Order: sequence, then C-alpha cells, then structure tokens
Amino acid sequence: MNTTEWFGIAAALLIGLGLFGVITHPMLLRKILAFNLVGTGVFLLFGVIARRGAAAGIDGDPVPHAFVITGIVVAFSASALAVTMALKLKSDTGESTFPDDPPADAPDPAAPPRP
Amino acid sequence: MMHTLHSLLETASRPHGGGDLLVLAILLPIVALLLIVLTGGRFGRAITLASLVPGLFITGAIAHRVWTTRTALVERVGGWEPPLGLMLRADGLSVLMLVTTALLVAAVALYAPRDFRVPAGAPETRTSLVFWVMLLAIWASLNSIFLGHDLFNLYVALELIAFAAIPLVYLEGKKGTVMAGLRYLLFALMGSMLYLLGTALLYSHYGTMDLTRLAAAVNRDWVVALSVALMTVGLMAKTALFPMHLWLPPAHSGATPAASALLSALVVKGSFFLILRIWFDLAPAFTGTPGAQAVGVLGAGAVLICGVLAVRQTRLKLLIAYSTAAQIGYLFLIFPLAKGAGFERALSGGVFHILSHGFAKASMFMTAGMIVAACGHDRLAELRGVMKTMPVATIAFVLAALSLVGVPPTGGFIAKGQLLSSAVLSAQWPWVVVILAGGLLTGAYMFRALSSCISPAPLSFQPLAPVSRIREWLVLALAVIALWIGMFPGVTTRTLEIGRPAPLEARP
Amino acid sequence: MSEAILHGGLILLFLAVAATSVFTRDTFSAITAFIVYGLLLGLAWVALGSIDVALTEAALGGGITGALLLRAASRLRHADHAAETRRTGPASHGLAALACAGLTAALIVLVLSLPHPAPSLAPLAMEALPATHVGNPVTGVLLAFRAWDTFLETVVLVLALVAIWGLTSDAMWGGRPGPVQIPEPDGNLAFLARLLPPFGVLIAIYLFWVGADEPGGKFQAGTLLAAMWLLTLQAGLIDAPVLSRLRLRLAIVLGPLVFAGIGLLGLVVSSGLFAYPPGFVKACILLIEAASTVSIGVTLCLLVLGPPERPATP
Amino acid sequence: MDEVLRSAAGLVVIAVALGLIRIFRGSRDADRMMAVQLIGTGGIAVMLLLAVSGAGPAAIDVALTLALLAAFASVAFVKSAQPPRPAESRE
Repeated sequence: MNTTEWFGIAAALLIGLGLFGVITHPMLLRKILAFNLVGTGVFLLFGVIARRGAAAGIDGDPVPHAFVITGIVVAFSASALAVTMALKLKSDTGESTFPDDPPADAPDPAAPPRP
Repeated sequence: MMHTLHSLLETASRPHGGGDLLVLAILLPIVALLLIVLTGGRFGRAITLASLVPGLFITGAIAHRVWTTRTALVERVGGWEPPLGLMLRADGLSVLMLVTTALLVAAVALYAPRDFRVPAGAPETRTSLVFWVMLLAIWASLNSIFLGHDLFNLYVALELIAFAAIPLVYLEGKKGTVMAGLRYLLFALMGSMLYLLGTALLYSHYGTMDLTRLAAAVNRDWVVALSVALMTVGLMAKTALFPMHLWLPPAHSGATPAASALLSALVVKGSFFLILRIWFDLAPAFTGTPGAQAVGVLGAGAVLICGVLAVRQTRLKLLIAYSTAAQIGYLFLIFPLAKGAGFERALSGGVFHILSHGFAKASMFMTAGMIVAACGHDRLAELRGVMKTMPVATIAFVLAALSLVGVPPTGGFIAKGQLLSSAVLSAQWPWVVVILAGGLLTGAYMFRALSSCISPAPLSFQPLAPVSRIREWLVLALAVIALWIGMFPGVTTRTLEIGRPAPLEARP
Repeated sequence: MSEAILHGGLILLFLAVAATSVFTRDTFSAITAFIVYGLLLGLAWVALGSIDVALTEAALGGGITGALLLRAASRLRHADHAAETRRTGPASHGLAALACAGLTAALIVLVLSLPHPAPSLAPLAMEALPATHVGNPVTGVLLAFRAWDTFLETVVLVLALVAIWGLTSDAMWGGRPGPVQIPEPDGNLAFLARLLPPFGVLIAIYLFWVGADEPGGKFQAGTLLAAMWLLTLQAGLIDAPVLSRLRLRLAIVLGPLVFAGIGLLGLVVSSGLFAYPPGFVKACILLIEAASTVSIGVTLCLLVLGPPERPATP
Repeated sequence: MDEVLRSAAGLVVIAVALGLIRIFRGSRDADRMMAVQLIGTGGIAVMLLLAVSGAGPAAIDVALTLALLAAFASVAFVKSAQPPRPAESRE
C-alpha cells in the first residue's frame, strides 16, 4: 500500500463522516457544511483514481481532474443557494432547523403571500 | 434565433448524420434563457414563445429521423470519440420523452403568461424573470437527461434540473414554500453526490463514463452492485420515492399551477429516467434480483401509503401532489417485475405510465390552478359548482382521472395492464395484489376529488375571475393526449423498440 | 519515508479538522474548521499531483466558500443555542452511524482492491492533445474533449444566481445586495483592499493566461477576481451593483453566450457543433476562457452577496 | 536533497497541527482567526518546499493563491464578527 491509497481511505472516512453530519445535525448551516465534506470526499476519491492512472508522462489521468473541477464549482453553487435559502427561512420564520416532524399541511393558496 | 433556424434547416436537410440536432435540442433553450437573463423578464414570454417554434421543430426532426431510420441517432459532441469525448444518443425511449417534454413545456408556456405579467413601465418582475428562465432551463436539462449517454454528463444534467426546479417551488412566495424548497434542495444535493460516488466507482474499474462501453464491460460483481445501489438510492431521493417523499407534497402543492404541473409531470421523471437507463441499459443483469425486489418494496410502500394519505387530504392540490408520490411508486415496481419473460413488458408498462401520468397530471394541476383562481381556495368540501363555471376543464379533469385510475381505453389502462401481465409472466403474485390495491386507492381519491367538483352549485356561487377559455382547451388537450396514448398503444411500443439493446435472454 | 511523514501528517490533520467541523458545538468554530479544511485540501491535491485541482480547491473551497459561510453564520448566530439543544434521538443517531460506517467500510475495501494496472484515459488524452494546441491536458479535457460538460456547468452558475435572486422580497426587487458598508478611509481594511486587488487581478490574469499550457484556467482566475471584488466591497470602497443593470447582466451571460456562439459556429465552419475550426482551435479556447473568466468572477461574487436587500438609492 | 525538503515539509505540517490543537481549545473568535492565518502561512511554506522538491514550479502558484485567499478569509472573518450595523439589522 502506498500513500495514494491512504488518501483513498481518508476519502472514504470523509464521505461517512459527512453523511453522518447531514443526517444527524439539526442545524441547516451544519448540514450544508457536512454536505460539502461528502462532496470533497467524493472528489478526493476521483483524485486517487486519477493518481493511480498516471501514465503517458503525466502525473495523473486528466479526465477525473476535469470532473473534480466541474464538481467543485457545482458544489459551490449549490452551497450558495442552500445558504441563501437558509437565511431567507431564518428571516421569514425565525427557523434555522427543520421542524422535527414533517409538515402536516402545505401552504393554503388562500393565505396571504409573505411580505 | 434566425441563425439557429438557418443552420437547423441546413442540418435537417443533410443526407447523413443529423446528430447536431441532439446538441441543438439542448442548446436552443439554453441560449433563449441566457437572452432572457440579459434582456430582462419583460421579454421572457416573447423569447420563450419564439423558441418554442424551433424547439418543437427540432424535436419533431429528431423523432422523424429516429422513426424513419429505426436506428438510434448518435452525436459525438465536438467530434471527439468516447471514451475521451462524450456522446449524445437518441433511441426510441429518448424520443418518447423528448416529445412528451416538448409538448408539456409548450402547454405550460401557453398556460402561464396570465400569472407572470410585467406591469407597464417596469423592466421586469422577480417572478417573470425567474419563471421563464427556469421553464427553459427545465426543458434544456430534461433534454440533456434524455439524450445523455455519459454518466458524468448526466450528473451535470441532474444538477441543472435541481437548480431549475427548486426556484419554481418558492417562486410564488407563499409561507412554507422556502422550507419545502430547502428540503428538496438537500435531498437533491445528497442524491446527486451519491450518484456521483457511484460513477466514481465505475470509472475506477472501467476507465470510462460512456454507457455503451460500460454496458459491454460491467461484470455482475459487488463493485458494480455497490455503484448501482449508490446511484439508485441517490436518484430515488431526487425522484421522491417513499420514504424520501417528504419534500414532494408541500413543494408541489405550494408552487404556482404551471410550476406544479412541470414538477409533477416532468421533473421527477427526469431522475427516474436515469434509474431506468442504469437498470435496463447499463446493468440489466440486476433486474429481478433481491436488490430489485427491495426497490419494489419501497415502490409498493409508496403506492399504498401515499395512496392512503392522498385519500385523507382535504385540499385539492395536496391530494394531487400525494397522488404523484403514490403514482411514482408504480414506476419502481418494474425493477422486480423485469424478470425473465416479464422483462420487456415491465419496461413498456413503466414507459406507458411515465407518459400517461405526465399528461394527466399536468392537466390536473393546471385545472386545479384554474379552480383556485376561480374560487380563491382549493378546499375540497367547498368546491361545489365548479363544473358549471368551467365545463371543459371539468371534462378534462374527469378524463385525466380515468387515465390515472387505469380505466380503458386510457394510457393508464395500458400501463397498469402491462405491469400486471409482466407480474403474471414472471409469476410474482404479491406484486399483482399491490397493483390492484393501488388502482382501488387511486379510484377512491379521484372519486373524492371529482364528487365535490361535479355536485350542484349553491345558488350564490360566483367565480372571482373570469375563466380563461384558452386554459380550458389546453387542459383538455393534455387529457386527450393521455387518452390517445391508450387508444393507439402501437405508436409508443413501436417507438420504444428502436435502439434497445438485445433482450436479456438473447444475450450470452 | 519523507513522503509517508508528509502525506500521513497531512491526512491526519485534515481528517481531524473535518471531524471538528462536524462535531464541535459552536457553529463559528465549525465554519473556521471548514475554512482551514478547504485550505488543507489544497495541499492534499498538490500531494496527489494535481495543481489544477489544488488551485480550484484552495480558491473556492477555502476562500470564497469561507466568505459565504461566515456571512451566513454571523446572521444565524443568535439562533444557535436553541438549535443546538434540539437533536434527534440517540436511536436514529445509532442507525445513521451504522449506515455511514457501513458505507465507509465498503469504500475502504474498494479503495484497497482497485485494479492493477489502473484504467486511465491519460494516454488517449496525451495522444489527442496536440490537435487542441493547448499544453495543459486538463484544459484540453475541459475545453475540447468534454467542452459540452463545461458549457453546461457555466449554465449551472447562471441558474444558481437566478435562483438566488428568486429569493428577493418583492419590495427589494431592482435593489442592491448585501448590507451597506461604511468605509473607514484610513482603516487597515481599506488599506488592504487597496493593496491586494492589483496583485489579485494580476495573478488572476496570469492564471488565465498560463491555463492553456500550465495548471490554471478560468475557474481559478475567476475565483480570484471574485475574491478581490468582494474584498473591495467589504471595505466599502465601492458599492454593490444594481442587479438589473444591462452591463452587469451582460457580464453574467457573456461566458456561456460566447461559448454557445463558438459552438454554433462549428456547425458552419467546422465539422459540427462544438467542433472548433481547424487552425483556430487555440484562439477559440482562449476566447472562451477569457469571456468565462469575467462571467465566473462576476457570478461567484454575486452568489456570495445574495439577493437584493436594500433599495438601489438610499 | 528532495528527501530532506519533503521531511521539512512534513515537520511544518506537524507544527501546524500542534498549533491548531492549541487554537481550537481556545474559545475566542480571534483565536480561530489565528487558525486560518496559521494554515495560510504554514500552507505556503509546505507548498514552496514541495515546489522545489519535485511537485514542480506550478506549486508556487498554489502558494500565491493561498497567500491571497488566507488574507481574504481573515477580512471576511473580521467583517462577520463585527456586530451588525443599523442598516444591516433590518433584514
């Protein structure tokens, strides 16, 4: 086992850790942080795959590297949207977590729109 | 626009190829939405309607070419051969989905303008900008899903769908919709991460993301099983399969009617379509296995539990939304059913269900929107007399309901008939019970919705706003298409055959 | 041996920081840990041999994401204590822990049983690279072999921005995002905001330019531009833009529009959509990269700023 | 020589780790900001050592980016730690 595989194991741990955080942490912002850990774990796994595919005189397979760059940008956009929605939720309702029970009722169309 | 149209005509007239059409089907709505962002929401409606014409033309040209040549149309984007480059591919299944999407997007675009007017003098409003941009984005991203033939390209398309669909949930700004949207977003994000993890596992062993190459190479081993499981779970979260359906009813029923129609009829089918690709094209050896049975159990849970929840709803839009969560369950029954002799029947039953549910559900949500506009609410107990004010729409609602319940000769009847016969062919009797029980539940909640609309009006009833005749005929047209699918099932089955991999039993 | 110390130390360090960001009680600590984690990942990617990804991860993961999360945390702060006490029951925790541990174990087994030799597209990419006239294989993948993915991704950024604008309250539509920043002309911040951006912009242009042949490119350059813009905004030296301005809208869609335009051009002057005309491949790629750098910079900055919160004119 | 430089980089990582432990046990926000700065400088050191010991001169670009962004993160930190001004509290 060389050190590249160590990064693979670290990636597996990050994915598990992040997933646990997403499921169990009640606070929305913390869920978003944990989601990012899962994302970076998956990206690191791609990095390990790329590193192992080093050939033809370059340090790694460039295709997974391109996947990761695309993935990082997409994950950032998603985090930005999620954070903004969490802030909106906070300013509308004062909530920064999901209610423990699922919503019993959806918005009534007769209800006035929010300000 | 003119330039696009010109090169389009040129492409269509080329004797060979025509693969450029596949790129154009995605590129055209994207260019249109970029132009709306540039010029502002005031031009949203005009640009969308202008892009519908070439868009429908492109879809028609792809369908025509695939239908007449009876082979799949492929395009290597930029001329780069897979596995280095990526490929788009339209088989019969893609064509059915492309046509359905184009028709539904056109219907929504014609239905919606009333709700997104820009007052004179203003350059745009929040809703006008966001709605038209996201409508086109949903069109582009769904087309990417249906045409994508590369697992990573499909990941980007999945993310596009999420970014396009979530704003539609909170667009109207009602209380509770941000919460619903955020739930949806978190499920969608985790779902696409699990999907991406699954693709990473496949890439680590096979060094490609191309579906054809992977399908030829994958073994039936634990790595492939794990990656199929990860991708399926991720996509199930995005499709809102029970027990991950929590975000769907509040999200769909809180949105504007046009948006609800898009979300229920199309968006959830996008991620389901990918599950279909994975199970039937990438790794067909896994259908009918214990893993597939587990997926089917979740589907059965959705059919039964969400069906009961739908019966208990007191508001029309929520009832329709819970019905979506229940009807999605049927789609997941096809994975255990696709076993041995039932393989092809299960697939075609699933496809009939996607198509007829799409048209029927879009029609229903739009009708519900008209009812809310006329009555100011959608409380079932107080909807008496609606039929008198909108007779055409009521007929549409009845037709759509018949299709959902599965009464002959609607599309829903063919769908459930195919599912039943594949259950019989593969001798899996418990699923027969689930399908029949689900049909009874659908009948129960649809009767509940209809009985209040049809019952005679109190004398004092007056609609709040005049009912739009265009909208009435639009919802009727959609319901009639759901009916038509069932009356001429040969068109669908003959299209579905095109470009399918060889049947499982014919393989070594 | 030296590699083992370096990589082992790095891995233990970023795992510890990641665990801190999940398990610490205080949200501010968690976010700081996450920023540190992002910067450390930059190092990890250098260790894994990808400078391109290292640059992206350090810039986006550590820098801009940090700014985004800190903005959020400062507004959500007083809600923390109520939220901290509301945790789901230990039974569901146990179940979640079990499922996550199972997945981690399966992934570890997978990592240890990866095939030898590893499948790789590197030889194919290096073989095809001369046709693109760029020297950096990652740029070749992003802008030639899989340009279609990259195009769709630039559209994702635009959609995310419109989605965020969709959260504006209707009264503030047409206004400016972010709070008013009151400048302190002689303060340290204003000094930093005058000092850093010229360097930042210079480095951004450098990263864009070398991106064709060396690690770098539009995402890394665009991220730096966004960071520099945010810095001057935070120092109050300039005000946030009005979102309905045509110039701003043009800057947002310029990248994807130029990309789409060159893609369409391929239909007329080359073999098909998104095929670059022979002889002008590198010129096309540089043009797309230049336009995208501007759009990515502007869009990332606006994503962090969020929806309008105050009228255009006070 | 490369061996020595990489070992040195490893030692810097360990030193940074020890620093971080100390910082995260502190409870004030300023302590945590120090963590970002520490990683900024430590990271630059590691990166420069790596650049001359095999990772190639492009690693210097990463060092440059880290230097800029660590400074940027500190500014974001300072701004967010300030109490909201009247104009801000309207949200």
